Amino acid sequence: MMNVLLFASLREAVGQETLAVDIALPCRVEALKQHIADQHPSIATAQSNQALLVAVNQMIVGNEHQVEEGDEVAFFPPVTGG
Amino acid sequence: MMNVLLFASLREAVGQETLAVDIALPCRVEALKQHIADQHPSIATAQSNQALLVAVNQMIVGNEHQVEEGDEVAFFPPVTGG
Amino acid sequence: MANRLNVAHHWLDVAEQLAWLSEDSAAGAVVNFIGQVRRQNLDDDVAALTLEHYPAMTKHVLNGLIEQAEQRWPLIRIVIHHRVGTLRPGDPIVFVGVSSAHRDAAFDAARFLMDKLKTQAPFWKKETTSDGERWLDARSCDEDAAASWD
Amino acid sequence: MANRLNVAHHWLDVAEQLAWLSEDSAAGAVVNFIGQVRRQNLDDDVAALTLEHYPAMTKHVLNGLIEQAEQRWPLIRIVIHHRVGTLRPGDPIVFVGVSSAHRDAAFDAARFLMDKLKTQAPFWKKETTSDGERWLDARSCDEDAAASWD
Repeated sequence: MMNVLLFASLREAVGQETLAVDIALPCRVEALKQHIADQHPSIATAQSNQALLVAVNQMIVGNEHQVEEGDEVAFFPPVTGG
Repeated sequence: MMNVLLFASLREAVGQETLAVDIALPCRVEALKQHIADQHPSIATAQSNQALLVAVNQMIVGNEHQVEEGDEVAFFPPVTGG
Repeated sequence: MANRLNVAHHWLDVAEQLAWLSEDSAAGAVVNFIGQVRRQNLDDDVAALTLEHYPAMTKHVLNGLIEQAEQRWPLIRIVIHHRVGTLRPGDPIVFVGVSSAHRDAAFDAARFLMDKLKTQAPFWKKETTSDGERWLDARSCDEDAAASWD
Repeated sequence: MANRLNVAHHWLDVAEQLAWLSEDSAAGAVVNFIGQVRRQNLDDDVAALTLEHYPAMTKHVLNGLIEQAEQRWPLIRIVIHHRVGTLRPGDPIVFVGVSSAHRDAAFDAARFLMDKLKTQAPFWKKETTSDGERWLDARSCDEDAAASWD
């Protein structure tokens, strides 16, 4: 089990700040995205629109990145600050 | 007769704020420069160092520009504001 | 190099920041940027703008951008102040200020910090208009501006 | 478009200028530049810097630059304030501020105005150091920066 933090429109679309995910670790970011998208259509939509970013330990990472036990993982849309 | 305004290092080198120049108008800027350089070595030096700018009626002009009766003419070194 | 980095609900005393940026004896140039809430966006009147962020990550990213700027240009001081929470039209959102000996480095670094902040720092804007609320989309021109530094 | 242009012995209230630049409802970005007297130049301690100008021409040139900037970018407000007379190390010399809807135009225009002012506006600097007085030379990098906009 691991937790994924959600922000902004993704948090609102899913209706939760944190998703508890039942997936075996370590796993690739791509597998984690797919796993969550299967259960949450809004994540699937964001992903297909290339509007889903993933940060592991506060750094944006690509699909190949390996998620380890104890990592802080967050899903969010493209950023719009400044 | 016409007057040429001098600024900054040229004013100090010549020792005057204004030069009275006895030249027939209209004349080209190049001729005016040569005329003044013949009498003031510091103007000749600035000219040979490409460190002499000429403004006619508050606009920097090139050697081909024609100076007319009543024009305001100024000689000065490259600018260093800001 | 010294820097000030803040993410906060409040705005800051801009004159005090400018004084701090310029007080080093080697500083010849100070460039600063202020971004503020426009009164109109996409042809709608904006009633409010709410900024959310990912606190643990925000400072991490902004500190990384400050380090990159320091490595690229001979800078003296940097200030980044970004607001979060609910703001009104005309309210300032972000202050980025840089001092350097000469203007080229100060201009480049201030623009670099803004371009990168726009695409890398985890802030999100939600606009309230008479039509309701909407999350703002990222602009592709911001991606292009950020990529121009790579 | 509105603008403020001043050449004067005194400095200005920077916070007031920033407030004026940002008060238009369409303004989303304000960029400003401050140039100041460095304490050291060419390895000598600077005791004073005296700025001379050609008054009849200065405003003419600066107004022309403001017009060019307006034609090139969608600007909202512009401030140019340049000091003349004798200044001390750390004293501000020039303030250039620009507001626009978006940051790209504001950054470009502020830098354009500074680059062109440096090579076209008739100001001259004379530095006083322990070695005496010297007129500063124009820098070729300033010529290059100005030419990059043509």
